[in-house]
Amino acid sequence: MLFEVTSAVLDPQRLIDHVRKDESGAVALFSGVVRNENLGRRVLYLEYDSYQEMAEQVMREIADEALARWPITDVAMQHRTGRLEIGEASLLVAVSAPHRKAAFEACHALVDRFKEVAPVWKKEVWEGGEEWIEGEAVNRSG
Amino acid sequence: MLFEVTSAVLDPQRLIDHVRKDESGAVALFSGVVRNENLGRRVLYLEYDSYQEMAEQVMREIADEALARWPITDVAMQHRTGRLEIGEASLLVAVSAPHRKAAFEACHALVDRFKEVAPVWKKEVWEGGEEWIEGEAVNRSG
Amino acid sequence: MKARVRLFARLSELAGTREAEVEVGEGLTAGEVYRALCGRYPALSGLNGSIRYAVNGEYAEPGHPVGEGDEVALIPPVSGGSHAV
Amino acid sequence: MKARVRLFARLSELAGTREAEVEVGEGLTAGEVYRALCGRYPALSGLNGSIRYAVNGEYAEPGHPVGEGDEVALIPPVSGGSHAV
Repeated sequence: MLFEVTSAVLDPQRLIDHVRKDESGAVALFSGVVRNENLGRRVLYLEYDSYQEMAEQVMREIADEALARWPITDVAMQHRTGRLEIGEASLLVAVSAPHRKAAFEACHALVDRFKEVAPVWKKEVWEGGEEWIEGEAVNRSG
Repeated sequence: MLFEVTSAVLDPQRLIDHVRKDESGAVALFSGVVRNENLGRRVLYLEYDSYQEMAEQVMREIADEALARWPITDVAMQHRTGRLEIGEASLLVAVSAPHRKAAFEACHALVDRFKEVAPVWKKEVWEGGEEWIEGEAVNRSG
Repeated sequence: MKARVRLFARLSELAGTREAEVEVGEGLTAGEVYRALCGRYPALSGLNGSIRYAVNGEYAEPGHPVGEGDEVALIPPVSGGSHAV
Repeated sequence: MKARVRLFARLSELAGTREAEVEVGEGLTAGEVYRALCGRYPALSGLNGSIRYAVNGEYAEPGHPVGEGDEVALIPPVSGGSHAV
């Protein structure tokens, strides 16, 4: 298991290598990337802030939940903080399992769960303005 | 789009970079890896054979189906042939989308569909024997 | 008798700081820590309905007691989903 | 008037080759190509019920016509799923 909130560039291969075990037949990986548009606004870049220690603890807790619920082998999660350009990865979640169905389901659920509860916030910066994106009223996908 | 049956080592980062577009908020990646056990037998290594041209055409067709069905941005698929050791990736499927739900669903469906119809076969080699794995009667997950 | 307060994202910009200390008397709660902070950083006022609390890295009710050495975090709504845990 | 036949996986090991040519007369079908091959490689016999055909890279029925220059592939059951397309 690997749970990290970091300002460094995220590396999918590292997470895949980390979760893969000799009994794994499948690895599912999610990469959340900064896109150039949200709610009709052209985004220039994002800035992520986080309560690092708590976010890493949340990762640990929801990974334990997933390991109890699905027949999976291992979980790794990373979130990046600071300024992120269009196309850069903000969140990686990797799950290994003997079989693919559990890997996909657990990975998807972990991403959903992390976005619901983790103390991580993003500020959108566009031409002429910026805004911290908060709560239900705003776009919660991606 | 990128569709390849190759004897070279597969590179997840390359596929992720390939499918990611500036309007992508999510990339889902599946990596099918060689595991050390199947049906209770300890596997030493696998050998994959393929009807390469047709398998690449199948990739193209099922990717077109997925692009018609889900709001996704791009698809890339690679399958490796030849001898693969425990832990090496045999299949990569990457899907980008504005939002994660479509990326996950399409990626999972593409893996299922590819394994159902693509002309790709694996031979399991274990201590003292080997067998081409065929059809319904055998394990179809992983 | 002090507790540490941590501020993030919009709250840290409103307060102009990411950290503060508050005196914790007898029976102080997380919600009272917030109100104490509003006295010092008026820009933080009026967020009662939207912020949540964490005490020592765990989500906590506004009535959660705060003692010496505790770390209280004011948690704005997270961007990725509803506020339900 | 020849068609090319391609063999994979277990079939190529049984036949000892990955490629063959067959004479295509009038009205030859994919299934008949297989039977012609069985005469040359008896180890391929008896697989009627399990193999499928592809003609020029597309799955095809056993009755699919095969002409000059066509490529016929004998497709063993794929390992990842049922045989239904």
